[in-house]
Amino acid sequence: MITKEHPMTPLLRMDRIPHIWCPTCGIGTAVSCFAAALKQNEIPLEKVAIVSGIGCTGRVAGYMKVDSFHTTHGRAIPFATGLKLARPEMKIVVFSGDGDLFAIGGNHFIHAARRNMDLTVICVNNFIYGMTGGQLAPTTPLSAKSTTSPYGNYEHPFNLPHLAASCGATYVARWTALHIRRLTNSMSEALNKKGFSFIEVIAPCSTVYARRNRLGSGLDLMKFYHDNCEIKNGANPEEADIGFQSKIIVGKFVDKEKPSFIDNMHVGLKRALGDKYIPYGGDDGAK
Amino acid sequence: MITKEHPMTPLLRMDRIPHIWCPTCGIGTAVSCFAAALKQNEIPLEKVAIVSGIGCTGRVAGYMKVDSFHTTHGRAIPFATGLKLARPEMKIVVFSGDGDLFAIGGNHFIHAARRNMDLTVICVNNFIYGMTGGQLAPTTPLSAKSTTSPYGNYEHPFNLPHLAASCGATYVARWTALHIRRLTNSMSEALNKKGFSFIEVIAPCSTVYARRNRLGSGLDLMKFYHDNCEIKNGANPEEADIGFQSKIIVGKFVDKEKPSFIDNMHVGLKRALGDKYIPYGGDDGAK
Amino acid sequence: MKADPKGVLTGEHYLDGDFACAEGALAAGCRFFAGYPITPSTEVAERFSERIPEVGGIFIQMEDEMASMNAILGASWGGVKTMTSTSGPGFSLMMENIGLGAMMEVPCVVVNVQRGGPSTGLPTMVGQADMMQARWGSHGDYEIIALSPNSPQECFYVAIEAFNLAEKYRVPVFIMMDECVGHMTEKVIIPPAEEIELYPRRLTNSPPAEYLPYMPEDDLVPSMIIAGQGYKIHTTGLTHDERGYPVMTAEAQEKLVHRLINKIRLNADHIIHIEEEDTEGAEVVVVSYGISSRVALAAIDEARAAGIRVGRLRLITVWPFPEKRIRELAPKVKAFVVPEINYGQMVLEVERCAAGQAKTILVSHGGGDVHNPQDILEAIKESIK
Amino acid sequence: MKADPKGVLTGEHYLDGDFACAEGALAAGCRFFAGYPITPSTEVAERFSERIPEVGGIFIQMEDEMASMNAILGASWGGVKTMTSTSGPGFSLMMENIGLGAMMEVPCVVVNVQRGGPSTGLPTMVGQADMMQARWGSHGDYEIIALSPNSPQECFYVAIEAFNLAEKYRVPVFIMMDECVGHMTEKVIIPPAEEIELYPRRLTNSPPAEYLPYMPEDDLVPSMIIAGQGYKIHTTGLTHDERGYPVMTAEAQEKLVHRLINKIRLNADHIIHIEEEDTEGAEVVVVSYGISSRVALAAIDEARAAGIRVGRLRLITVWPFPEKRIRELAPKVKAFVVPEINYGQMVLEVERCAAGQAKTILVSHGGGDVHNPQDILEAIKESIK
Amino acid sequence: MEQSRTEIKITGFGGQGVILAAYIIGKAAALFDKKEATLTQSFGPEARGGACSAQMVISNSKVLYPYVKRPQILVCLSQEAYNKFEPELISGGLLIIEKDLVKPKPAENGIQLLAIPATRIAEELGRRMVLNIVTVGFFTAVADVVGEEAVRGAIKDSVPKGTEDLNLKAFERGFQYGKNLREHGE
Amino acid sequence: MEQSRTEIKITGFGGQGVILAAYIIGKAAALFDKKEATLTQSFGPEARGGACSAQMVISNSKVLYPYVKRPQILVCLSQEAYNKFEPELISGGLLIIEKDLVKPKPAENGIQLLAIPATRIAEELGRRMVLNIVTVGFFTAVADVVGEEAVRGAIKDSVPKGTEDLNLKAFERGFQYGKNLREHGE
Amino acid sequence: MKFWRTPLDADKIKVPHGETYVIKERCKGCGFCVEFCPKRALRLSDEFNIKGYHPPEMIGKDECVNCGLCEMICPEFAIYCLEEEEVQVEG
Amino acid sequence: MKFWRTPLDADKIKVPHGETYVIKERCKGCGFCVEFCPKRALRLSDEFNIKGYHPPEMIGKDECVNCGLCEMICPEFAIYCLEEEEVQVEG
Ligand SMILES: Cc1ncc(C[n+]2csc(CCOP(=O)(O)OP(=O)(O)O)c2C)c(N)n1
Ligand SMILES: Cc1ncc(C[n+]2csc(CCOP(=O)(O)OP(=O)(O)O)c2C)c(N)n1
Ligand code: SF4
Ligand code: SF4
Ligand code: SF4
Ligand code: SF4
Ligand code: SF4
Ligand code: SF4
Ligand SMILES: [Mg+2]
Ligand SMILES: [Mg+2]
Repeated sequence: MITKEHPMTPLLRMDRIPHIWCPTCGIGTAVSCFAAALKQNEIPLEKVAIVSGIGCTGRVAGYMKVDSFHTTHGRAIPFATGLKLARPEMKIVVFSGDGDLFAIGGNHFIHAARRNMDLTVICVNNFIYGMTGGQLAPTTPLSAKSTTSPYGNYEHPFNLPHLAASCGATYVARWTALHIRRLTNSMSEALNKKGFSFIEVIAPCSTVYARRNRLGSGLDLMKFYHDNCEIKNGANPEEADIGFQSKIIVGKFVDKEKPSFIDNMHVGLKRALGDKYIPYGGDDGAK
Repeated sequence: MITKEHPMTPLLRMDRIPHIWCPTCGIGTAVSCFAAALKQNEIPLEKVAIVSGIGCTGRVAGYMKVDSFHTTHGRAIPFATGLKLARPEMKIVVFSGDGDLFAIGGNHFIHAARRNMDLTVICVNNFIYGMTGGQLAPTTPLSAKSTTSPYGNYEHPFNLPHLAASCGATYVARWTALHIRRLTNSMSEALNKKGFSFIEVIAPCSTVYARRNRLGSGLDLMKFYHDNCEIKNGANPEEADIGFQSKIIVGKFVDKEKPSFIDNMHVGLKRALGDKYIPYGGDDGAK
Repeated sequence: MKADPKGVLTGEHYLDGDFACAEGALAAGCRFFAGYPITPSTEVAERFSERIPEVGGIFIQMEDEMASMNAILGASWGGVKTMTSTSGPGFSLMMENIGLGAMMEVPCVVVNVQRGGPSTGLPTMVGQADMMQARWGSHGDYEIIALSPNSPQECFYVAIEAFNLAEKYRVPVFIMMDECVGHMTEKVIIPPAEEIELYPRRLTNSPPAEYLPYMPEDDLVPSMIIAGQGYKIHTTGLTHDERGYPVMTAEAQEKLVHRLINKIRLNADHIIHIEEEDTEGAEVVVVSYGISSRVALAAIDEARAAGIRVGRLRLITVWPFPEKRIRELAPKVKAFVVPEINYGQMVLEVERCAAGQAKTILVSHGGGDVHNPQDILEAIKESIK
Repeated sequence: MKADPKGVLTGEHYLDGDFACAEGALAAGCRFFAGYPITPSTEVAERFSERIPEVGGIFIQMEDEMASMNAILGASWGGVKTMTSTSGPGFSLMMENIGLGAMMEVPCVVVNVQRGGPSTGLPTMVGQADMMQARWGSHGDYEIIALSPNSPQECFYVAIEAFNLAEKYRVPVFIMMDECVGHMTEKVIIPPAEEIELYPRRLTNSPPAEYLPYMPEDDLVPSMIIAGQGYKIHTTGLTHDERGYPVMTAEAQEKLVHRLINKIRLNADHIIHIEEEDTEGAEVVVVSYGISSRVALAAIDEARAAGIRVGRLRLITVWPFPEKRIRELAPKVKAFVVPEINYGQMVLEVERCAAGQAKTILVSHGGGDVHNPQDILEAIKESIK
Repeated sequence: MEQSRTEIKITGFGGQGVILAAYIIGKAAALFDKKEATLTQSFGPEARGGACSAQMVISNSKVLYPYVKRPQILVCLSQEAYNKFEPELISGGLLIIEKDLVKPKPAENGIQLLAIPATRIAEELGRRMVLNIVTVGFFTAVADVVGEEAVRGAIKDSVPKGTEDLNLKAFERGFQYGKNLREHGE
Repeated sequence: MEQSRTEIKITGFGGQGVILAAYIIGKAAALFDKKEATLTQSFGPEARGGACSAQMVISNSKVLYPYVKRPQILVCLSQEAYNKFEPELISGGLLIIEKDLVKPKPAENGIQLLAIPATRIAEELGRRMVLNIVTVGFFTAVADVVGEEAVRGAIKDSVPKGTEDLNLKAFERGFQYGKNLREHGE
Repeated sequence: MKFWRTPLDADKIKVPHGETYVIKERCKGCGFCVEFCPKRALRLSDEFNIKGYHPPEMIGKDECVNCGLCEMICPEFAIYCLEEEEVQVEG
Repeated sequence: MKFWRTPLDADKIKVPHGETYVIKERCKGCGFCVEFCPKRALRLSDEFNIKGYHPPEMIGKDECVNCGLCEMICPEFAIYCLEEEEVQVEG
């Protein structure tokens, strides 16, 4: 049946597929939705960049056929910030894992959100550190097991949408890897939003999270999402806490207007300096 | 008139007074209130420790006559976390500046709050980096000047109580250096609270913040607080944003019960391991 | 003082180096571990998290490596023996606060299981290229102690040695493992607790009123207290006097920092632990550490079989560097051969101490694998030409 | 190519070293600065924040030093010349991502204005104890370039040189200032733009389909692209092949990392910039850098007056170390005298390269002040005994 | 110098329990047979879905060089692993394959090829997961490097509590299969 | 070798504008008088409320050693600064003090003591803040190290836009005070 | 809540018809496509691919409505669908 | 909102009487105590301390109600008050 090309061929580095992700891992699905969102928007691919940190999800940068930067653990957001400020005409998307963005990278997340930095951040939350073999993440639900919480987690996890919203993010949504259309739509909306947009994608980690917690395969987790997600667009993200195998509230929680960092910068400097203000050209090419 | 001893003599390292803070700086007042709260509670001073980071406020550790640790910039909270876990019978208080706790130290703050780590964190928010001479802080209000925002700040600042609450802090209050009694009470309450408590103390930085923004002296800022603070206990911290010389909402915003890190740890391990669980004794003395 | 049997898993085990290192720490009385996962050191943390609730201690996974390092400093002041473990990227992030540990003189142990670098490099494969970083990675002048085991069994013992040195000299001690040793499983014999000698914390005998936290004893190391005992000390990363109070002068700096350096340099003979074999009368001495020291053995055997008088000097202590010994040997040998899984690090020290009196030959490997013993053999042969 | 006059403040100024360094960067075409304040480097950032909106560039104060370092890497990929500035504690925090810069081969400049250390140390006072850290502070093997100016005027020029080297070798370049030079105000003459020669970014000529991001040119440095131009590159801190794709093998490691090292080592003669005076025929050569090189001059003058033949070798490039030149001089002189504001760092390199053929004498100062020239003079006198 | 060094490589794909199999053999040799046994594993993020391998050196004296570049005994539990590692086997070596999962090319260089349907046997036991222990049994019977009792002891010591019986049963099935094969040929 | 090196220290407490005073003198010497002038400052967190000082070396050739340990000219604008720095002054040196804020001990070692009520004069001008510029004027008149015009130029270049006139006026008042003192004595 | 079974965005007027293509060697047999195809148009085949997984196959030609779900949900980029023709249905 | 002028916790029944003590050399003349004393019992004196600041002094002996505000608000730990005797007042 392998007759035609996969329609995502222009968006993916097919020379690197098969990717490294395990069978029934959900990261690939999130990538697939993202590719669909790019297509939907007809964004010129040379004007998109992906920045990832380290982790299973961090490998996303390696598979998208756009300028793609696989940075260090936790540092995708500041790297992306520099890139965005240098190339403001580009859409800069940070695609990384929950540990990367919210454990070691938590500070950069809250500051980028606070600044309303012109970035889209997509977090694949699998409730665990996949890449390093299943340690406790700041998203691991209470009582869930990991290799560093072998007797069950006793740390309260973050509620990521709530955190993002409290720092001022102007677009905040959560979906699971099952909500492919809604997720794709959210990704589209985020890509078209000025300022800081954040999407949490809850996705199965079959190999380390599901296995250690005896939850079956990634498919079982997808079925679980199917039965246990409640869509509540516009809900107060405060209500969106996640327990171990409990109901998951998904939806678009925040979508508001607020001047972005770049807008604010130009307006502020223009106001203060008038004609003396020379906005960054971006076309110097380090010449 | 210097007849008797200052009543705070047992609480302060009087051999180091005069302290380094500038005339009309508000940090000393916050210290004074904290000393009063300790007295009020009759907490044995050998069971209290102060941990500070680097900054003008960071120097607080150097003036309190308790075990006191002047760590590195931004790292007071994890240092305090280690100390608390090793000495659970002590009250560990982190006392530091807005830049220290929320710029470089932001990640530790959100994680300690998330874990509901048994710490009291007191932040003197002077809207600026005092120690290094007045650079932009993540709390600097929009349009305020600093040496690194010479044309006016164009970054949205944090709303600290909102951030703390969204991460799960169980006690959150904001006062100014003028609200000495309420501040002292909040400090008392925080000291007696299990889990993570957070108090923001808005205080004048005369030398760099007030001067550069032509706001007069610290006394003028105290008068400004007097005229422009609104006490709203129980308010949703979301509403507590701060603009440049605009109204400041103060009050106790959060005071709730939730198992603390240490409680959760013991309960969780006991549940899993039964009699095999040997809780940390804390009296090993590295022997 | 003897080890507390609670932490000692006496018996024969089949363990990898990471696990053995964690067992060594538990045997040494370590009761607090704060860390952040990173390949290939994660197993140290995992072992600890699994074992500690039954031993009476604390494990906490922190949000990052800065936090881990600070948590062990804080906990150490709380009177408990502490450890963290990491690998290159995390080791880099710890550097600032390793300096704080050096400045505040906090006993603690940091395990670095080296992988291929720089940057993310080869996360699951072997490297030995953080050796100079261990000595120089934090800003400012200071001295630390670093040890390098070459088998799981030695990981166990070196962990104990590390804690003893940390307590004795009040300094962060590094266990510079490499991925090969860390992920290598071999027989590990854990002795009974009463056979494990520990150096207890140097707690002061002075009452609070007389105690000066940074007044050194004869060996230049000050005695310590435990927070909460009423000493009400102050300690800071700023330059400070004997009271621990900040003093911003060149004189205070010279007094403090020179002491911090001298407490290691002047005690180097007591600290340094090397293994020597046939160095007397050798024409060439192979200087090596970690997994390279095992791989080198194969080459040395062959060289000896070929009639070359090869000596062997193995660095178990890598820092402080056994400068004196190299200087003694240099005039007596033709060459030092130094195999390292890097592009030349400890070899620089060998070369410096050889001071032109013996050739110094690096056998370099970029990482991701250990040396082919043949390459070391070639270098030995070459060196005596 | 010539400097863009927009950034060049041609004329005579009275500036401190930090300000002069910022002006040098602007003259060199730096149009992006991300930083985090820290004494004594903050003035570099402050100057930039004030000047840049009228020059057409971006200033951003980041939340910490990890962020600053990454922001300049990201921005550099965006095609702009970038810089950050910091001091010891921040430099330590940048180390991990300096390694990323080395691995991804990102042109960028990092200013470290050295203060007294370790740890928080003496924040407002001079030190020179981060010199070895500059070379070895990040995990894994790599090479960088580091320069050390000794006056505000030279801060200006060294900043330009740093950018040129960063672009030419695609490597992070460090400006290792010290607090004394950074906070010292002197006359600084800024030449007209057309007198400032700049090395442009090595942009590829290949079309996207043919371009391999990590295929080196003859000098071992690959050409670069600007994000957004349709090259759709991938770059990573993992060990990678010419396409920039991760390859987890010892072979890929050897190929990549050895090249990263050799692009500096094999081009060292082109990179190294030293100042020599009267080294030919000297009986003793003073090797120094930064403020110590000025303080030493006073001592050298006096020693010469006393009839000693003193040569002077000043390191403007401190890394790569001018190994060859020291080796050449060693057999001809009795001694090298090395004054440093630390307990012995660059002197180790001098000693190594002297290889026992000349004495090497450290004149150490712990920091918080510069040397008393008398101490250097004594050492010079002692050295020829 | 190392005496009687035996180099073994056990390979397959992630999830087959290759590492545990090697661990048990090593433990048997080290703790029960009182030999030296050094186990290393090459794994990596790139190997998540792909081939993985464990390397084992068993010797009567201290093992110096820890890796196995040219195994004397190679176990391949997947085709991909076979394709990748078969060329490393020394001439005259022993090659053990999973009968249903690996299609070998004709054996050359005096290589002895033995096959076991470990997955099938494990499935018969009701737990596909124990295919690695079946293989260990087979290995024990045919390879002559670890003692039968030693391996039983190591299994009891190494598998999760409550699964000892199942695993020992798996071992016996593999062991018998190997013994039969040895005695009677295929 | 340095020629005709003059070492100056200007001291006071934070907020008196000591550094700016020294900066103006240095700039005058460096840019207008075309000498070499090296300014360093010792400041620190410990000094927030306390004494602060600026060190200035003026020379006809390149300044090598940048600090001033034994000034030839010492300016003290506060008692604390006087107490701390006076002992550093070389014998035969020039000591300038703020008349109302510093109570000097009797001058010894041939030290020449000159006093100016800089704060009072500045207050008369309506801006206490310009006491530093008054002092600069006085210094220029009595110390003979920088040219009068050079300093005027440096002031115009260095003070905030819009305050040039006030500052120049402050300079003149200080300068006249110094000239009178020099010509007529106290 | 079985929202994929009755696609919310199914148009009332016409249902397109599609055909799926499987790149067999890529498939890791996760079963997402099979489980969540709103038309139950797929099943795992008996065939093994090189990695030992059973890639999916179509059950019948007419079931597929070219909704694209299998294409988007597949984490391996191993399946895609193309429009064949459109079919009118009642809402 | 002038809440310090009318102390919210002023008791209706009795008002204690206090006396303040100033450690003059410590005072940096910020004026907090003077400005916010609910009884306006303090003023800055004419006297200079060693640092050149005017430390506060009491205006009259009877004004102070020993409320402790000056003690707590003083950032220099330079002023404190002690109870003298208690005075009955109307609520
Ligand atoms: C500084 C540093 N610390 C730790 C690591 C090790 N590490 C790599 S990925 C990772 C966690 C990944 O978790 P997450 O971001 O949730 O990604 P996932 O693999 O789950 O997609 C860790 C701890 C590292 N690479 N660098
Ligand atoms: C790693 C590191 N980066 C930067 C600094 C410099 N630094 C010291 S204090 C400070 C900011 C202090 O601001 P804040 O915490 O608000 O305290 P304040 O002085 O305002 O009380 C900074 C940036 C440092 N000491 N260490
Ligand atoms: S380990 Fe988990 S997150 Fe990582 S690829 Fe496998 S299933 Fe996905
Ligand atoms: S600089 Fe500001 S915060 Fe620091 S002591 Fe002075 S007034 Fe207080
Ligand atoms: S396109 Fe839709 S209907 Fe067709 S097979 Fe795929 S999921 Fe089923
Ligand atoms: S979703 Fe993809 S990988 Fe999963 S079974 Fe279907 S085709 Fe195979
Ligand atoms: S105690 Fe109260 S009433 Fe008395 S002087 Fe102080 S502030 Fe005023
Ligand atoms: S509050 Fe303290 S420092 Fe301020 S004026 Fe009163 S006594 Fe002086
Ligand atoms: Mg994850
Ligand atoms: Mg502040």
